[in-house]
Amino acid sequence: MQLLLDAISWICLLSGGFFVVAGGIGLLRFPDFFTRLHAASVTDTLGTGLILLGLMLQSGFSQASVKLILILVFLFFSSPTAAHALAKAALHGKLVPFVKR
Amino acid sequence: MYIAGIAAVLVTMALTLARAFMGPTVYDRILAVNSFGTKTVLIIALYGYFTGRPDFLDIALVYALINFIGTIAVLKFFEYGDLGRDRPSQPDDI
Amino acid sequence: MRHHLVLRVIAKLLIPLILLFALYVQFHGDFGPGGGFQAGVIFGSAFILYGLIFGANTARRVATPEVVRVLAACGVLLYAGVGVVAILRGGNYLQYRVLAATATGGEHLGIFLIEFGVGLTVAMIMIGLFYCFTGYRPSDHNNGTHPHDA
Amino acid sequence: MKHAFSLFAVLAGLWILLSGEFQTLLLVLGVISAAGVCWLALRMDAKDGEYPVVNVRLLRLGRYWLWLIKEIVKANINVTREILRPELRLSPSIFRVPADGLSELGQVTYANSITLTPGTVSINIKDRHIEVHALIQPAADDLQRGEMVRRLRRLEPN
Repeated sequence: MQLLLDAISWICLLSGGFFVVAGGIGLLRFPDFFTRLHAASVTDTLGTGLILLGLMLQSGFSQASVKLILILVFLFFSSPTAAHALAKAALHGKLVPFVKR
Repeated sequence: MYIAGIAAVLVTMALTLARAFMGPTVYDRILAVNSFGTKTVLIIALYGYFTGRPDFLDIALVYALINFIGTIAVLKFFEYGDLGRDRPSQPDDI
Repeated sequence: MRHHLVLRVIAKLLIPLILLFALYVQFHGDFGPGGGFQAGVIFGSAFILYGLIFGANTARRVATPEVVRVLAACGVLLYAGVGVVAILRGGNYLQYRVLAATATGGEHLGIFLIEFGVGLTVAMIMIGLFYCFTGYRPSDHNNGTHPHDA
Repeated sequence: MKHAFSLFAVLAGLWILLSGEFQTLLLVLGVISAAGVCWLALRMDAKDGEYPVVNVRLLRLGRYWLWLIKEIVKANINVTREILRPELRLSPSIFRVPADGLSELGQVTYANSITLTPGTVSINIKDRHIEVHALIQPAADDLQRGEMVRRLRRLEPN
């Protein structure tokens, strides 16, 4: 049982790491600010979620898991808010999005 | 195995930092720094588990808070050149 | 940022939770990483978030600059006062063990009070610095404060 | 008054979750802290004249979150595929989706859910519409089908 949990936890950590790196690559590769926002949100959602889930599985039902859940909930509230504020500010600052028609 | 996670986050931090230096607009830089902060939260949590001291999670939570507030503050500063204004000139302001 | 619906609603939801987290860090210094300084910074930054989104002048009406100044001084006084009480009870400055009947009880009480003083001062200084940086614009509001008050 | 009580209950619950200790001293400090924060929050509400209305059906909120997580995972996989494609084939677009029938909190939840799903970012809320920037056409189509706003409308009280 412990082995199974460990295995799932490692898978979560590794795939979380994969999504984090993918977000970083996207942040570097994408052509303009608005498309880069999408890349950053890959790291902020699934990458973060999987890594923290992997850590949660390591500690089971304990104080540490509660804190991890709180971190996750806080990030899920704050990161889209920050992204939205950034996008709105960029639009207001006359940054023209690159749009394909 | 925590090492793999830490390595992944560190690589991404380097990529994010490159974006922060390259810009080109100030919004790209703020986005990169905000994203860097999220990764710092992850690395604090991972490092805490790596060294067997889950107490670090409190610090990760604090970092997440400060990162959010810092991003909003920098954004507001670039928008207005001032932190305290509460009545924007146009109704559609940020 | 009054017209920013998302920021306003999210800030309203998050600020009380951040404030409570600050107090948690304040009072759990014995158990985890934390203590007065960090707690003060978190408390202050929650208040700064409020000031950023609802305007510095609204923040000034919630905690007036006078109150902030007085509380900052109270924190330092509490710190110094604990030290002086320790001297009066026959110990050295800030020697906690003489504060209560038992040595450990005295140490707990002393550290608790000292940390509280540090936290209070740090939080109020953070808020005061925010007030200083945001300045004062008579055109925005007139609630009888003076630019040098912050 | 009801608002004050529910805020106090939430804060006390958060204290227990964070602390995990049940010593008398810490519990007393928790009650004092929650009451103090409650007072300060109500004072802030009174000074800026804006009272948060948190009124949702909790059970349905849980179901919404589960659905949202599923959507986030799907969207992440799509966007990651775009990132790792050797030559970029993005089709960014900007459009508006209606957010009528939602309270302020509902609109904010909608905007944040849109942002949380990679591939779509909300960039403005205006006149009960949300402006969205989409990275790829499938993500834009998904959102315009209106599944998310339908589910959010069901969360609104009454």
